[in-house]
Amino acid sequence: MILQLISFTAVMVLGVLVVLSFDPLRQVMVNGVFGLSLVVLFVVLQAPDVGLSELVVGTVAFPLVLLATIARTKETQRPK
Amino acid sequence: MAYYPFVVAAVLFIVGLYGVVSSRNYIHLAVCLTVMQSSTYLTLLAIGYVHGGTAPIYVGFPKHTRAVDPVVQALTLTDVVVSVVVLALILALTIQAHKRAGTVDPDKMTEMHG
Amino acid sequence: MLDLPPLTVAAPLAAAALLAVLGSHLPRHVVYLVATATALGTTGIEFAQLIGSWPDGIVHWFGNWSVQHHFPVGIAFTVDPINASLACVVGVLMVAALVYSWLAIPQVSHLYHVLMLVFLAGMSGFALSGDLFNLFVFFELMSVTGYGLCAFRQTSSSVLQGSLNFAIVNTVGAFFILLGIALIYGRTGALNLAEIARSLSGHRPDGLVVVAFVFIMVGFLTKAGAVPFHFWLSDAYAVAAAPVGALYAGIMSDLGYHAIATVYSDAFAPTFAGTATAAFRDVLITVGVLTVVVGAVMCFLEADIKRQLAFLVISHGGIFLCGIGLLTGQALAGSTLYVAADAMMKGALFLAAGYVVVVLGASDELLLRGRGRGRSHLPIAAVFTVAALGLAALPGFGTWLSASLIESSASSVGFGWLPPVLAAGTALTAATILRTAGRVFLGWGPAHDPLLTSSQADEPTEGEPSEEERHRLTLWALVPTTALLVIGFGLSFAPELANYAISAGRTFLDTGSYVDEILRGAHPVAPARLPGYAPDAGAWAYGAATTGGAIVLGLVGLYWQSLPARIHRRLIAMIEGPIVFVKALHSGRVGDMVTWLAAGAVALCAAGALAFR
Amino acid sequence: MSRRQRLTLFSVVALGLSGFVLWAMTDLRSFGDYAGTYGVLLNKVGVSERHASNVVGAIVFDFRGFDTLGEEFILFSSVMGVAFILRSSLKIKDQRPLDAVSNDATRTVGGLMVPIVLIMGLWLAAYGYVTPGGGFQGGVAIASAAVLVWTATSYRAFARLTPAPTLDAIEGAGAAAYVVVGLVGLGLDGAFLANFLPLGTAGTLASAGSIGLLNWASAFEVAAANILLYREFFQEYVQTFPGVREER
Repeated sequence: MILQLISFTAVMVLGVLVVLSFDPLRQVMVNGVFGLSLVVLFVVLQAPDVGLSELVVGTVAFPLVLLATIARTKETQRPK
Repeated sequence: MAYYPFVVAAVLFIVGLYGVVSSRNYIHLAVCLTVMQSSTYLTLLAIGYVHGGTAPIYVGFPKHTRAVDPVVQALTLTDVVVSVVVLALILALTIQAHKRAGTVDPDKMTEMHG
Repeated sequence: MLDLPPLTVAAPLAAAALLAVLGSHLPRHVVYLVATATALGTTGIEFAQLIGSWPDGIVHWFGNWSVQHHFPVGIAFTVDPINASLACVVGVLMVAALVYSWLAIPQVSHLYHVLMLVFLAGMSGFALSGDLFNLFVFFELMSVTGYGLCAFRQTSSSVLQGSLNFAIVNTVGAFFILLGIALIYGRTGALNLAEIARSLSGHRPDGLVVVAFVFIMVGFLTKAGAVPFHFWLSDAYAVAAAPVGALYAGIMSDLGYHAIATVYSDAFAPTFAGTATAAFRDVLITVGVLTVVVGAVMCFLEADIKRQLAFLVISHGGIFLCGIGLLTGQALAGSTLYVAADAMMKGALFLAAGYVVVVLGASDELLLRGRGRGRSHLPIAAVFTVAALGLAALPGFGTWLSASLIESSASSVGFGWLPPVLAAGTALTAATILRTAGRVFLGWGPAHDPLLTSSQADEPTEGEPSEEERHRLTLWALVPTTALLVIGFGLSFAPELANYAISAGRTFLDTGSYVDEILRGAHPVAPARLPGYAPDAGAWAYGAATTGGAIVLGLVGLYWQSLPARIHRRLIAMIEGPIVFVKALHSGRVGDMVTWLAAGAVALCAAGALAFR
Repeated sequence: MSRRQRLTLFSVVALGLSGFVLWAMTDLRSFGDYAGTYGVLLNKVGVSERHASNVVGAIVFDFRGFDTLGEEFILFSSVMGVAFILRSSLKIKDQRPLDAVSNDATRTVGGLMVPIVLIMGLWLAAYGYVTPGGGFQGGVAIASAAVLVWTATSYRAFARLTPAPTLDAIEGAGAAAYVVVGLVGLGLDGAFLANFLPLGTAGTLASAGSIGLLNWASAFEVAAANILLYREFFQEYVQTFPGVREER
């Protein structure tokens, strides 16, 4: 019960932090932690399948795609 | 505790929506969409949870163990896939938009209407 | 014999996967051949399925998981004549779009064909599914392929902005659907629509049921482009390439409305029975009328042809929603036929607009003034004008027949004021197209108009077509367009069509027999005989009003500046304020769009709370 | 609307929306008290009728296998869509500074991780209907192994190891295989995706009938789709290095 309470609260707090992180690089990091908190919550809620999905997606797919995009859009752009 | 998980889900939904509405960067906006989406995971899994239930996997358990709802977990799996897909598409569009318009700010890309 | 419903999805998906494997090694024409043949075959299956679905419908349980232990454990496609005919429209438009692409953009990458085929499967599945979560899956499949296809020619930032807005707003809409599904699953423990209906019936709707239904509706209304969920649509459809736009405009939006009808009548109607039904009718018709009016006004004030068409789609979608909202079998039949006939007109116009953009080099009506004169442009001028008349519900033809069904049904449920409003919207939108035709192909009217939103940019919204494309485009490209027009106009000559449709519409709204059919395998009672519908004087008056109104308003749009100064100054003073306001709302910013979406959701929830509490 | 007007309107809307969401959610049964018919029924019959000890796997690939077909194609078409949008037809020149890291320690660790992650992915995919995991999770894990190749060696090694045409073929074949299994079921048993293989003993690999086939089809599809997705984004990333010019 306590475990559930803690993991729900962690997810809520981290989710709010993700939205309020305006710097993209910082947001990727916070989002990674948010993803991990979701994994913990899913395991606590007896959903290991979903937890595994979120784990592989949150630790590899999201950060990779996001970091590549951030790098690509960072350079000061010449107008077309 | 009886409704706390649902409150958490509602908070994530509204906060994510706020992020989408107020965002100044398409990348930030796309991540806010995934926060909104995690609200739907939470709702689904919280609905299907049973106090004291085990995971719906029957290896080494007697068959009569009470288990949590497996259907919502299957739905959430689909949901997770959708989140990756939507993120990738929006980011791909963002990269192209940056190449053409030189900005990733949704409010600055309004040349269509002046 | 094989069951047909799964094939409408499986055939295009299999072909898409095959093209993904082989496509990059094959010559373009072979890729086009495979894609078009698949679309044609799928359309054939869809027509066979439509015939087979009369009058009992077809139920297909995937994996043979039907009702077990008194509960539907699998996913079902529930095909009835109404959704089967929408699937046919999807197929026909896809064939036309692919043939047009073949003639107009033969060098496109094979990814385009793969996406188009998946798009076909997504739309078919979305029309046919009888399972709430499966509907969502097909909604996403349709949306995801749509986002990819939208950014077809990314030569300008407006294309990317339109696509991004499309993707973001629709994704938010999808979350609303998903939350609604989760809520309703939490209540009923079911995803099959009939089982939800059985589980909810007999209980008064409480907060959960109301909010869940509204959230599901919000997502579908967003896809359909109802006011105030429509802001993304005009940006996205205007920048889509012509064949893709023809599909979006022709049928994708309308499928959103159809999904509302399905979810309502298959799952929620029993719990909303009684006074709540009237409230639901009021809500749908209010949204519908708002959509008709805003769409028509914005359409009339637009100078860009593609954006005119986008707003026309919004406005005509409102008519469809009103037809559904009347909640009578006849109005639903009218709506469905209207979608079918109107889809052909809208699809034809999008293809024709694409042709105009390539051949005349711009999409702005004012800029193009008189550029379309001359004998060589006669065919496209004719196609354009005929399509405009079709949209105006020219008496005697397809769109008119379907509109007349809605018109004559409206007064029977106490909405006698509705037909004039719908007629005004129809006339105004058709007038816009006629005005454009007059200005572009005849050089009528002045080259400046302070009322119209005009970018005055020489670059068309969908991006500059290449010189090669311009060179390659021949009159053959008008063949699919013309074929669509012939089908749309000819619908009214199919024998007994209106009567079959009315009968199917009544069955569609009969939730009890639907639940019995799905859950108990009972065959619905076949209608003893067809109703004998014949358009009455009111219908002819409706058609005369819309067609005549369209011509008059079109001329007014062209020549209003030539009116005596006193009159036209007063006219301007009267309408300027509202026009500036409505135009300002369409800011093109995604933050605004999502805010309006959420505001619409709250408004609908509030309406629901008032109605059911 | 100006930004301030938008946020003002949104704050009002958000207040209303949270009210309605909470109104709806408090009509649910309280947390942990769920007894929905569908889930309870499938928990009861899932193992006995499908011989799959992971009921979630049985739902994903059988009871609601048709949803998963849609899901596979959502992934499939998004990869096609991303490629269509990014059009990474450009040739990355043979440039030296394309490697993510040049630290030897990282390379060694990364190199060691590749087989571990790969085996983990295969294991997740193989036992999907017995224990937690399945085609999707396994597929993404296998794709992660390919990413590790990049961190451990070079972009060129990664690109050479994962040639796009082969991946296209695997992705398409995986997606097609799912449809074909469905069609075989339609032909033999009269229903799309109907099981046509013996069910076997629950809890072993040779169990659960055609779930195994669908599981592997989706594992291949997901792995190839993810690698293709990463490739598209990597190619964008690689272009940010100095010395690499855009062709268009």
